[in-house]
Amino acid sequence: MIEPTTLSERDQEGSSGAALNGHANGNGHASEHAVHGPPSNVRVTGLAGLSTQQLLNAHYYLTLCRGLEERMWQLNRQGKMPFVVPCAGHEGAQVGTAMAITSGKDWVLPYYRDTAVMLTLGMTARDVMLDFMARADGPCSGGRQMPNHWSCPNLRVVSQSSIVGSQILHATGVALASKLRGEDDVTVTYFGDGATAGGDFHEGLNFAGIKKLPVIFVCENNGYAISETFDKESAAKNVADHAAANAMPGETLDGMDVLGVYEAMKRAVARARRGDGPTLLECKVYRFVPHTSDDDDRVYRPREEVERWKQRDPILILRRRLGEAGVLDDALVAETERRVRREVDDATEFAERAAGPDPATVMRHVYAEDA
Amino acid sequence: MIEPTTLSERDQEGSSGAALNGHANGNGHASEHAVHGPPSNVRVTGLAGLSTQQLLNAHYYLTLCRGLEERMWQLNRQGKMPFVVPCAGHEGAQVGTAMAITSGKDWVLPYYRDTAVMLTLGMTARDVMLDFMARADGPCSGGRQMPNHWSCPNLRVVSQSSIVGSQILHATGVALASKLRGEDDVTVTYFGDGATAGGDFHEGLNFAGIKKLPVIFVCENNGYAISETFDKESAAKNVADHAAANAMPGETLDGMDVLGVYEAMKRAVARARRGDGPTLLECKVYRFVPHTSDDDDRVYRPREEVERWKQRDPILILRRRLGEAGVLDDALVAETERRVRREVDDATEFAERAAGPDPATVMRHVYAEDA
Amino acid sequence: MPTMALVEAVRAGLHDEMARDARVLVMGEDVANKGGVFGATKGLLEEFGEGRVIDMPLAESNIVGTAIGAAVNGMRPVAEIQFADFIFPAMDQIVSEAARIRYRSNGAFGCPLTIRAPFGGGVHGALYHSQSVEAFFAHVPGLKVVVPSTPADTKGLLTAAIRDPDPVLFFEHKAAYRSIKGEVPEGEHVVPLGKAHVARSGKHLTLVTYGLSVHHSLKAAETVAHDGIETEVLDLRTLRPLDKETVLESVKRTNKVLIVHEDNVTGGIGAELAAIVGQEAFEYLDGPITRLCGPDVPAWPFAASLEQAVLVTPEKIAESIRTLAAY
Amino acid sequence: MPTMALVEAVRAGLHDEMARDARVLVMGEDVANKGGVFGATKGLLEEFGEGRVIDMPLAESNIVGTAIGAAVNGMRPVAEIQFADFIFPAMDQIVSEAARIRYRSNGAFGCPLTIRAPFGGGVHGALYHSQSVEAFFAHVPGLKVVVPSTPADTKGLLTAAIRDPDPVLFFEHKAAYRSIKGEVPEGEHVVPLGKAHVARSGKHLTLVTYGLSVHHSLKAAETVAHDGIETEVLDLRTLRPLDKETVLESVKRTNKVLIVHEDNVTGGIGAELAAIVGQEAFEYLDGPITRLCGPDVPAWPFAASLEQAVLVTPEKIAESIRTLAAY
Ligand SMILES: Cc1ncc(C[n+]2csc(CCOP(=O)(O)OP(=O)(O)O)c2C)c(N)n1
Ligand SMILES: Cc1ncc(C[n+]2csc(CCOP(=O)(O)OP(=O)(O)O)c2C)c(N)n1
Ligand SMILES: [Mg+2]
Ligand SMILES: [Mg+2]
Repeated sequence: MIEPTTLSERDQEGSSGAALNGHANGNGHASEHAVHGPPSNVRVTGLAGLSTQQLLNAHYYLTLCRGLEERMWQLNRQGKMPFVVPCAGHEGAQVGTAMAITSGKDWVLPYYRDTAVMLTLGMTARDVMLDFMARADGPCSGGRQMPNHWSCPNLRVVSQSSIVGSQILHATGVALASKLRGEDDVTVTYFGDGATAGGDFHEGLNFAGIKKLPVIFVCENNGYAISETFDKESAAKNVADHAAANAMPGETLDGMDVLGVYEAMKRAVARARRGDGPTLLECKVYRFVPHTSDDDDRVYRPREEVERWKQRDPILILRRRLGEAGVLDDALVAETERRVRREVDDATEFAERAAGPDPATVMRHVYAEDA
Repeated sequence: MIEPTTLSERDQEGSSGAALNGHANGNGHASEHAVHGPPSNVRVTGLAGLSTQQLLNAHYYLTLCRGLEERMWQLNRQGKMPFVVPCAGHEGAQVGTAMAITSGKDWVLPYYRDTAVMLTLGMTARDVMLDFMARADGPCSGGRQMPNHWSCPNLRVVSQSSIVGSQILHATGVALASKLRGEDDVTVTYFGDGATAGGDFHEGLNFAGIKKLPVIFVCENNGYAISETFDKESAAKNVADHAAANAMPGETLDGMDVLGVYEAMKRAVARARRGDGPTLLECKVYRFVPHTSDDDDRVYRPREEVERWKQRDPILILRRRLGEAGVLDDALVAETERRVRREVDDATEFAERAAGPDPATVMRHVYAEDA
Repeated sequence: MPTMALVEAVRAGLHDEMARDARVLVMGEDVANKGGVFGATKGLLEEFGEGRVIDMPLAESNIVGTAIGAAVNGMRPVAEIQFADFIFPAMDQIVSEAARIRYRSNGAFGCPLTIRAPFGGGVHGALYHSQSVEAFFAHVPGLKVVVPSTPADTKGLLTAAIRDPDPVLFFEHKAAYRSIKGEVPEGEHVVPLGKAHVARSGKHLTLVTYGLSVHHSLKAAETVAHDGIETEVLDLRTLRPLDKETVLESVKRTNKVLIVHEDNVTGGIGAELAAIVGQEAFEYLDGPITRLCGPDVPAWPFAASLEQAVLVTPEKIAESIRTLAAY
Repeated sequence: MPTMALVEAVRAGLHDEMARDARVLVMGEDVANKGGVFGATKGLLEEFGEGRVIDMPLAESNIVGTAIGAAVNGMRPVAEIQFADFIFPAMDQIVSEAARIRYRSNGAFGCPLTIRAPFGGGVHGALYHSQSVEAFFAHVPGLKVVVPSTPADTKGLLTAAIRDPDPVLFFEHKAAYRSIKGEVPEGEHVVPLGKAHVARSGKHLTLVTYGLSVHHSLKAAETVAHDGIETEVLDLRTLRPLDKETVLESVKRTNKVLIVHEDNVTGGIGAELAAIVGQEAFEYLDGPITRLCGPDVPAWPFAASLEQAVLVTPEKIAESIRTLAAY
């Protein structure tokens, strides 16, 4: 398993997480397929102050996530696995935010859409596939939970349920504990726009605002909660409108722009780490495919709308920007895609060979087991 | 029992509730002790456009509520009744808002503090005392609930639990039903500042905003939830700050000024009745006495603070304003107080003579009884 | 009589009551445009309009709380909780509010509200799309709890629930939605709440169950019949109020009782049934009061191997019948 | 050994664990400045500061959800729900989250969280300050549920609960807070979870109960002892996991069981106890499994006349003992 990584580590002046200076190519089997390119340590002007290597890593994670997901759909259509929770369309917001935190130091409470968050934090393709296939060695639950119910103690990713929005309160609690101990880690929680209709959203923001907790609330607003449009879920025009009454800054971001998201998140992380309190970030994104493999989105949204949004695919946008800046060219893109294909193949084979959980273990871990 | 009454009926241009044109002196035993004063139908300039009679009625309800409450404390100290839920300090906000709605037509979901709301709507002193003493004929619950858990079908006051904030969602549901049927009644719900920390507050405001429901959210912000100051309950500076993100107007009012509250409420009622949707009104008030007879407020707030607020007693403020306007003089005040004393005496004797609930009825009304 | 899958019977029940009574509303997540994640409300929006088929925000407390308010103000709301697993955010509104409005107002207010939710495992739903939650609500005075097992009962009981003056929780086993088909009487069809159904007669022992387990139990009864064991299978249909007369009458005749449910054993419906039998049919018992229920784990895991390990199957039921019959 | 009222034992237990372990936090409504509405946290703010004694906003889901997060991040929170009646807004966080973090993460995460709440009737608390809510949680795998009856047990069990690696619901009968006094061992005192206590030995029948009802039952046992009826009174102390060994051992000896609790009868703890006895001690039973519990109304009404009608009193218990003994 890849060690906790961060793309932005070296940018964080005064970050105490400097020991965790791995990056995606630094550890694990991913390094075997290192991408060739321009010198990696040069910061590229106008591109969020990120180094070439960091920019290429961002591109890699976006590409990897999309590649993994395509494979999942394939396996699902082949009847091999019953359930896919897609991420496509959200990767920009996810990679952009996750790049700005220190993996293994900062706490993360993601939701089911957050495959690209997990990859950026350092979960490998193999890990993701193990959980997707409900294998005994799947790090998140060993086959107990549906895919995409993230959990990784070594990455400080807290186990998630399927209850929309419930993790928001856990995030405030995690942040409270860190703050009480005087530690400078921050806590990030992710959720969809639908989650903002629920009471836990309000209670969590309110408490974080009262206590000035070092927590960042990231809403991935894709305009739908399954079939319901945002205006059926929320009286607010923007999710970020809820920030003001909860004593925190709020920003509505173009979630398709990974670099813009990264910059806003960096500010929020710095603010939280300084002890100045919480931030609410809203990333406007779009879900390119149905809610899950059980859903048929043709019933509730027009194809044209989907196609229009696909023009704003975060991968396309990033490639264009990196291309214009001379960081990425067609050859590098092709190389990245080959690398992703190899890793996805490897992960699929690895997971297919792995054992499922032993039915004899089904009663374990209801309570702590005696030492 | 006094019929549903409204003080402001005649002011509501186009109100369909014109049939309900009683006022406090118009029905029931209260009329025996009618207050003498200037001509009752003259609207007094600068005083919220209310007529003399309406202004005197407001004064009467404030005085009655305070008088009833003083008696309750007496009975409690004598060991006659175990539990008092005070209203003192909130009467201005309560009478001001309740005057602006049409009793028996508009729906009301109050909370336990709202004795003056209930009196203004037409609940009599006798009724209040019956419930206070847990008598079988108490209109709210026949002795099943604690005092101040209001319920009066003929006044369209919906039965309340002790669960802080839960009535906010019922209010949206009541308003939804009225709106679906195309009726023009409005729904008003009352709650404290502590209730704004809970999820039901957010869910209710959000839904009302989405559906533009004819509902008015009245928060009586007394700065405390039992011992906790408002800044421990809420990240928002003002409760009304939550209005914007829920697509409704919000106003923070001086809740000690019955006439100012009345005017704001009248606007909100008109807006809701027109079909323009919900409003959030925050009335800044103060609780002059402990939370309930079980509480000792000396533990958590300084006496000077209480005394400072008592200078702003809504009764004093109203008396001063009506005095300056020539509507009220010392003789009339004394007369009103005598009347209140008589009514409170009568209510106390009446309730003391009334029977308690028959233990044989304890299993009734768990489910509907067959016709 | 048309043959329907169980989920179609839900839809038919909703449809007919909406057509009959303008006070009936359907409210829930994805119930309008999408017609429900299982299609239980498909077509209702088109026929009855968005005033009566309401897509609600993702907030279960609001769904139930708003439905309570609408019920108090003259409507007959049918609230859908998308999966029974998501009912807990609405627990307070159900237990503290809906269940008590009548009692606390001394009979002045009522709450004619139906709350529907798909429940149960066996569809790879994992911990949060597999739960049985009926026992939580069967404990609560003021509520009624219904679990239909056949399409005909589904329509008939749902109709009765919607017409009932009190709050009814109506749980539909999601694995039965398409797998269980049956004839449904045309036109008005009402099955009264609170009456159990003798799904199979027998004299050697009484098997008490409900929901999808009725079908598993009937299969098991068929299997053991080949060995001469005659099992009486009771389908409770309503869990609160429990039809204890039918249960006791049967147990007093067969002298043995096996209780079967999918919900985890501790504190499930089986506990209450066992207590009633142990108190009121004590003198008639010729064998231990036996429960065959889900194990005490938090709902069912995702992996097929794990899920199979916890489900109460016809095979496990047949084995329990044999053991008890041989006692 | 000092003599304490039950509520003082709560405070002593909290105090000593906070002094011993810096990870222990107290969080709830009015717990800091006011020291709790029953005084259970009085003095803790002064001694441990506002970082560890936290006045929480009026939002129970947030209290529990935040405590869960803090527990995951290395703390040992003790959350107070001001009255057990107000626990339902937190139901989802307790049942869906706290109870399952360990199971769903395959053992990777735990949730060492204690949730305290005063419960029970008899203090004119009416419908929303009188409830017994233990049965809801005793049904849930992953939770533990404790109800102490004496000051010594209160301190000892609370200490065990706080040190437990899993979520524990700790319900304190509010009518016992001041009325029940007793000696409490000085210094560290731990009573292990999951072990029932034989509060009185007897051979004619086994009375199983918990909480304040233990005291009512002991009074009743004393009364009937004058008539030569020797009642064994078991104080369960922990409702989940249930100490069924102690219950079964006793019932197998006395051959009769009377279950007593204040919570409403249907689906209460008594149902599970009856089921266990009816299955596992069936052959030893010489009389019906008998329950004497609160009636099926939504908690207790306010008026003294009504409240008295529903409470399980020593007199009613004595009568039930006599009836069962005579069987
Ligand atoms: C409390 C709860 N209610 C309902 C559901 C069913 N459900 C799962 S995802 C979902 C929509 C969530 O929408 P959103 O928060 O916008 O996230 P998105 O899926 O769009 O990323 C719903 C209704 C649930 N999981 N939890
Ligand atoms: C859900 C819930 N939690 C806790 C309580 C206990 N409680 C009763 S009143 C109260 C304070 C309410 O404060 P606020 O809403 O400001 O109203 P106020 O009493 O100040 O008028 C609390 C904590 C309750 N009744 N319901
Ligand atoms: Mg969404
Ligand atoms: Mg207040």
